[in-house]
Amino acid sequence: MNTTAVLTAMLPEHLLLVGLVVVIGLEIAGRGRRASLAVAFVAVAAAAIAATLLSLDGYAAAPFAGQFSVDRSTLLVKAMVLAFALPVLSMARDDFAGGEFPALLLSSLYGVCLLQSADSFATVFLGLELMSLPVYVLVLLAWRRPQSAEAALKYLVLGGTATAMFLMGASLLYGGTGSLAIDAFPRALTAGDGLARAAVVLVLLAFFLKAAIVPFHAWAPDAYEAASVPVTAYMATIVKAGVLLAALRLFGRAQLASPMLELVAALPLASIVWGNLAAMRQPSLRRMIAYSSIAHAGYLFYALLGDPAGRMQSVAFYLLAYGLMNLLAFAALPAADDDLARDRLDNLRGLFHRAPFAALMLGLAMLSLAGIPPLPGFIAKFLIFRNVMTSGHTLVAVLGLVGSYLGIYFYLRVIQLMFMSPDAHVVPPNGRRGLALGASVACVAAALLVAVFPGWVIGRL
Amino acid sequence: MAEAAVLNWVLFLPLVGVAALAVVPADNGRLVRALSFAVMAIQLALVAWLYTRFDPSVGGLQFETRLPWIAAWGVSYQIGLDGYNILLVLMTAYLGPLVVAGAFTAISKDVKLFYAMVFLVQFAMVGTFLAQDLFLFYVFWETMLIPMFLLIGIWGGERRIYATLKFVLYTAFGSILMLAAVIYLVWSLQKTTGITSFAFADLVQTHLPLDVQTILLAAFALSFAIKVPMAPLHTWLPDAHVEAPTAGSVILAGVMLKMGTYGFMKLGFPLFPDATRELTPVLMSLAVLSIVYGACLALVQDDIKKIIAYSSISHLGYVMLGLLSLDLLGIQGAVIQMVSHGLVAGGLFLMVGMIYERCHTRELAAYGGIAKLLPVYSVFFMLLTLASVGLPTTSGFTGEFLVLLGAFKAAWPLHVAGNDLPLVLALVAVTGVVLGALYMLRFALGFLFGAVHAPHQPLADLGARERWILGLIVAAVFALGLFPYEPMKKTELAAKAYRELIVTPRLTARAP
Amino acid sequence: MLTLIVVLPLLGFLLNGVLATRLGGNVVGNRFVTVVGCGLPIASFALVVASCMALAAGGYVPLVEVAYRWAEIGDGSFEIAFYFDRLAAVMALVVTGVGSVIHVYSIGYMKDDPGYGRFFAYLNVFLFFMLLLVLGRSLLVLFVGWEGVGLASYLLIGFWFDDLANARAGKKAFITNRVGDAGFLLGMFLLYTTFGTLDMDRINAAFGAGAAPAVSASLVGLLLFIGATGKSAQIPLHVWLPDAMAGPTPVSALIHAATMVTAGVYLVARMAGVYVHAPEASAVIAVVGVTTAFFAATIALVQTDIKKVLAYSTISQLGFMFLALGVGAYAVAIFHVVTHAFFKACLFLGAGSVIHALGGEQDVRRMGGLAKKIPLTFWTFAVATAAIAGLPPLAGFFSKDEILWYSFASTRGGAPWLWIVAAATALMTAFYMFRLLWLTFLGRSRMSAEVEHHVHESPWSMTGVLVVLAVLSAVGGFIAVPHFLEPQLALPAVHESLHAAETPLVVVSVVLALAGLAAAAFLFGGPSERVERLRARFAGVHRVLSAKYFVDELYARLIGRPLVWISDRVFLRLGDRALLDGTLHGMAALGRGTGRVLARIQTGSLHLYAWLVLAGIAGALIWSSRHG
Amino acid sequence: MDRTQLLIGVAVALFSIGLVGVVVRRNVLVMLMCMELMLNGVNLSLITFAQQTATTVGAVVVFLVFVVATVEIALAIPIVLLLVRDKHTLDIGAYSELRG
Repeated sequence: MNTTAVLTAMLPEHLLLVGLVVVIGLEIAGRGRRASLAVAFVAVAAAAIAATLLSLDGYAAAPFAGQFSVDRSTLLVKAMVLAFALPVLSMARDDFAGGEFPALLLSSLYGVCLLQSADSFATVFLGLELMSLPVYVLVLLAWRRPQSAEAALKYLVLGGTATAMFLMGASLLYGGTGSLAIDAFPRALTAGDGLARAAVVLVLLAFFLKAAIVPFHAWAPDAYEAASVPVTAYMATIVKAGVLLAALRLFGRAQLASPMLELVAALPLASIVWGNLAAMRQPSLRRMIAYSSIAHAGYLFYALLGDPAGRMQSVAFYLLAYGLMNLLAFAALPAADDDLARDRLDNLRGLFHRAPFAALMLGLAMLSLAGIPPLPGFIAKFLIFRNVMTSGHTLVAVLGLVGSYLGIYFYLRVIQLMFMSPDAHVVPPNGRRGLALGASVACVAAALLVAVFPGWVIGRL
Repeated sequence: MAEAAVLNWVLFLPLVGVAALAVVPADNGRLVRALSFAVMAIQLALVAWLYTRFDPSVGGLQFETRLPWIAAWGVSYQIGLDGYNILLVLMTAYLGPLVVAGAFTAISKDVKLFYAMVFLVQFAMVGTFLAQDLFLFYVFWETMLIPMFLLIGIWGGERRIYATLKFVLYTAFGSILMLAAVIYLVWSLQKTTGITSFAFADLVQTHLPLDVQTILLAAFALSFAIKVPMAPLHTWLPDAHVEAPTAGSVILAGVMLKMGTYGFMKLGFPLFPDATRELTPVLMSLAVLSIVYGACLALVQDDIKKIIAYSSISHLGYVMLGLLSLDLLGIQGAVIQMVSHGLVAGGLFLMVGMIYERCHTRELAAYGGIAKLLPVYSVFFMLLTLASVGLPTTSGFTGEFLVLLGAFKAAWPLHVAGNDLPLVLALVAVTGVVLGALYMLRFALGFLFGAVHAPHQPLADLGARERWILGLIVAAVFALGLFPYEPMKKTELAAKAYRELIVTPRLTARAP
Repeated sequence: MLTLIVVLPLLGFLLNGVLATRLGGNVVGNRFVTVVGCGLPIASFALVVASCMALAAGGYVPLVEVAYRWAEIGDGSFEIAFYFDRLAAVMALVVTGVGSVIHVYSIGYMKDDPGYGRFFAYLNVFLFFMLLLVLGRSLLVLFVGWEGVGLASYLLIGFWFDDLANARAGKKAFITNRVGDAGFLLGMFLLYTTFGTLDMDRINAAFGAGAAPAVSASLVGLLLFIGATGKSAQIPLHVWLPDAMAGPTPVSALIHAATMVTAGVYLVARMAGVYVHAPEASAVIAVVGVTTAFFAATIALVQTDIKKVLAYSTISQLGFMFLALGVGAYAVAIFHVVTHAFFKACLFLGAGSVIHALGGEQDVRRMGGLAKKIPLTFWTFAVATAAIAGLPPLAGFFSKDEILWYSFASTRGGAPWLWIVAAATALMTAFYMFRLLWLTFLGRSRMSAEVEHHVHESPWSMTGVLVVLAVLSAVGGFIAVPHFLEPQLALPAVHESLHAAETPLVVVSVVLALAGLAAAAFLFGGPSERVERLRARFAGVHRVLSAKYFVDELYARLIGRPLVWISDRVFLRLGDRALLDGTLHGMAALGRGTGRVLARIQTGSLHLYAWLVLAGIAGALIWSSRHG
Repeated sequence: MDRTQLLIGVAVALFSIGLVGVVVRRNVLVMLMCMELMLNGVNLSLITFAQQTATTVGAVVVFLVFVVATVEIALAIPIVLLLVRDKHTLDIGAYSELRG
């Protein structure tokens, strides 16, 4: 292995690491505060840019053969998730003063990036844990909420279970093949013997649990609700993206066949319906988003049914659209003097008259999440269902579409509250929201680009 | 070429309007209104110019623009004028300024947002008519929902939330299934011919087995029939109409309902001709059912807006009947009937809005002897009522007469050949002529005549602005009633093409 | 020129309709209205005369004038064209001639009405549509006029719309006509489907060509006749005409006596080419006609409203006309149209003059002895009465007598029993008309002193018109209309065997007329208890007659109420609200309910969550081990 | 039955016991122990397979697992402490304020 390869191939990760070290250093030096956030921002931005440039350069290398490799597309998705982290950081300024948040975020991001390049179950495992462990703490960090500890515990226990399941599956595969390389997985998918199949199921379910697919979703609503806004945003977008992309990497180019096929069709479908229905009457915005994210996880896993060639594209595009819109929603969410009030949907009543811009942004986000044209959400859904149908699963696709119809109502309900309901008379605290606003503007701009030139974007993915 | 560029301007002008509104100060209502009106007027001017440039002797698209949009799936931004859409686009543009002007006094809350939404609807509707690519069509088709959702939900009446949710969820359900059908259709085109394209021109080449055609047609038809609306999928309409602000009702009745019939004519039937021929008895029966059902319901309404709402169901039944008759007279009549209903129902809703602004009630019982109180208003009202009844010299007559004549002309040979259903349906449809007179005259009787009583007196008769609005509508109504020759020339080739597409079998034995 | 004939009244309508109403802000005064409103009809009358001369000069070759092309679809083309032949000439003369004088009459009659401008606008637009109807070459144009006159009558019946009853009468007229029009439409459709044209001359020719037309003439004939029954108030669609008397009296004279209601007769005569080949249809027409004539006459016997009597007599006379049509004597029917236009217009205007004089009183029971007070009105009225009763040598005598004759002897469905019924009707006609005359003008006055005090003869503009019409009713019979029309509408052949009966029948009909006169004189000239006794004797009959055979009530029971009931109960409440919306709300509730249940499953206990996970894993493992 | 199968059987048993334990036990600490138990089952199987397939990667991963297990506990304990301070009980049934 040569050093230059290691340096260039892992440049984004390195930059994150540097940022992490600096932040910790600042903390030790006792002058953390705003600076650490800025440092993190710069580090992530740099990493994102680095990833983008490398990807455009068509760079590909395997510095640690069999463990870690990068190529155009992995770098691109890294760039995407890193870019997602920027709005999260900018909206975090209002919630977190200290350096813990940036530090944890950077390390978690490191895990996400690692996942995208993992070639062996060992690396995947590392990535998963590096990604998840900091998040448990991040959930806990919303110390304004007494329940955050409860949420963190639930998340941790179930997450731990997922890890164990994943490892068990991996070890069984290891037993079958004598190697931990992930390409054992697609082969095992098609293999007939019971052990391999059990292994595959365990790994698959582990990912389902991390991505909150019914019936492994139960942790998500609690965790999302208890966490503070930036953390929820982080979980809903980046963590989800990390898990999904990793799963995709794991499946490789394997075509699903029975019995895996039914699992991957039925459980996501269940979570589409479940999520959309359960979201209908939620009083808490973050909880609603949690259920919606359960449904969206369903759409995303649907992509696995599509033919292998188009999978990566559709999932990546979906994550892009979905991530942008979630971030937009959270960034545009108006400030309130306490976290609970900010989370109540009722406090959005008549928002359009208090803060027209925020209302419009939230509205856009909701519509896109509902998949209403011409917003990116629609094109993303279209892409996925098109792939599912064109690979022969017509009925499944139709059912999924009908399930997605169930979701329209609760997104519209948010708009209804903001535009059609009498004012809730919430006095907005005069906290400076410049950064968050900037973030939302960036998100909406990006979203519009995606909506107007979807062809171009898809071509790049 | 210049016309194509102008056509793109026509499409995107409303968006320009939205952008312009965004920078105008919200408190300056006069400026906002003036701006909105100007934009709509310009759009109308452009469309009118294109209308004069439109060459009736050329079949197919004119002033076409085609740019790749999502090249990977063969989706392209393709718009153009043809015989199918030219009259509808013209009507949409014609109603635009009137709608805006009609709302000058009615809307005082969130004026900017209101006109922005009107622009968005206009954009989506014109786009739906102009789109020549199925994906583009679907995008516009769906985009329409949201501004309408807000128009009804923000500026509507007491039960506006219920009405608007009903409207959106009802329509969206149809759209979802249509989306599935769209995907499947394009996929099977790809499989059978290897072409990956959403262009109508390509899609009408697909050869599908009958059962597949039937299922896909059902999916399309559901979504279109909800928009039309055909009984029994109509219950969203009365609520939406009643709760919507005047502008909303006008847009709904005037243009949006035509989306459904236009969809049938441009897509639903031509894409699946064999299934269409198979299902004609069913669809025709539903069309006639709508005619009678809507008329009967209009007969027993106490809310003046509901009367017009239900009458719309009846009138669009004629359009469907004409389209399904597959007789040139019927098809042409259907097109005229679409435009006519747009003008007449639109006008009537505007008039209801005007009286509502003065009296703040829509209870028919609350009015009487309006002809004494508001003579000028009553003249216009009477004229529009007569047009709605389909009295000769009005556009309503042109449409209904040709539709019924076409339906009968198509049904008679079948009757001679031993198939009586079409003839029976045609006969039942003719009774709609009587029912139509019945409910509209009942309305006029209770509303205009008898002893004078109205909630607020004294009432000011129509002002100059209102006279202009109604005058323009009435003028168009009579123009279409007395001189339909020229407009029908523009649509003739399209009507023929439509007929050809459906009567020529396009079956395939092998399932894709 | 033909176009101009039609357009002039339209012009009058537009001018008066815009300038002389609130629409244009009443910018012009009554003088302008009068000049325009009467001048233009007179002008178009002049043009009609000129056209007749042109027609004669051209050797009676029909004049055709294409105004413009309305539409062209595929190979079918619809032109707005006018057609002027002998028949059209006669009708046009009557319409514009009688129309003009009635316009003049209206000047005095409507003098003080606030809606003066509006009234003349309506009259003009009526004339426009009527001329369209008469001059139209194709059924389409005729239909436009057909519907148009219906509209005009609707507006004029409801002219004084403050009283809801008037407006309601107008609505009733319009709807009833619409029912007929539906049949008319179907007839048109059938003709167009068969011949690809709606030009009536072409269609007649096509049937005349005899080459076994692709469609049953009788079917077409019946469908068109349905339209005619509506417009010409024949059973079963006669119910609207009596109510239509709610309109101003000149309107009753012009529209509901002289011109519009004869449109049905005109239509059938126009399409004679079809009916010649439609014996069944003709038979139906004859029967309907004679039946209507009879029943209307019976009702007229007991009416007490002066205008109602005239209304029922109009229905009855129209019945005569259809009887003539039914037995193939089209020219005779038109002849009766003409004479009827004269004396019925005269009667109505006379009645108007009476009502005018009595300040709105219409009930003959509160009249009497007016002869001395308004002599001119009385004499004209008397002449017209004699004319309608069929006393020779007045107009009515000639036309009615020919009808009776052909109903008896025509080889095209003439029959003795038709003659008997018709003759009985003629008797009743004479009776109820003279009864009316007596009750109104003779005998002793039954007016309240206050009314009596104000009685005055009408102005010249009205009485002059009465005189003109009276003269026409007197001498109109000598205008040989049937002879004039014969080249176009040949009279039917008569059974040779019956020729001998012609003179006796004439005598009989004259006797009948005189008998009617005598009976009326006996009953109403003498002491009133005679009438009382009679009424007491036939109390039941009297009730049925004065209730017009309960036809209105019957229709309400059979059609009106069921329709509303079904619409309201079945369609609205059951269909829309219960079934359709019910289903929707049900589904919505289901969704919300499920959502609530799912939310409740989320108990917050980590236990349950873990259970779910375990269940998931177990399920998945079992599934995967079972299958594949 | 040979040694590998026996050991794997034990490993799977450990894992399953752990999983069931997480599900059935109400005491938080026991729950956490059960999680460790699952991981230990994993470790055992990894070692066994490493031995059987004569490869080292398995053994390497075991160390990673140890680390992660430790970290999880290190995170879990303070959380539990917070909860106990708030609720004065170790019964997870008590920690169910977030619901719906």
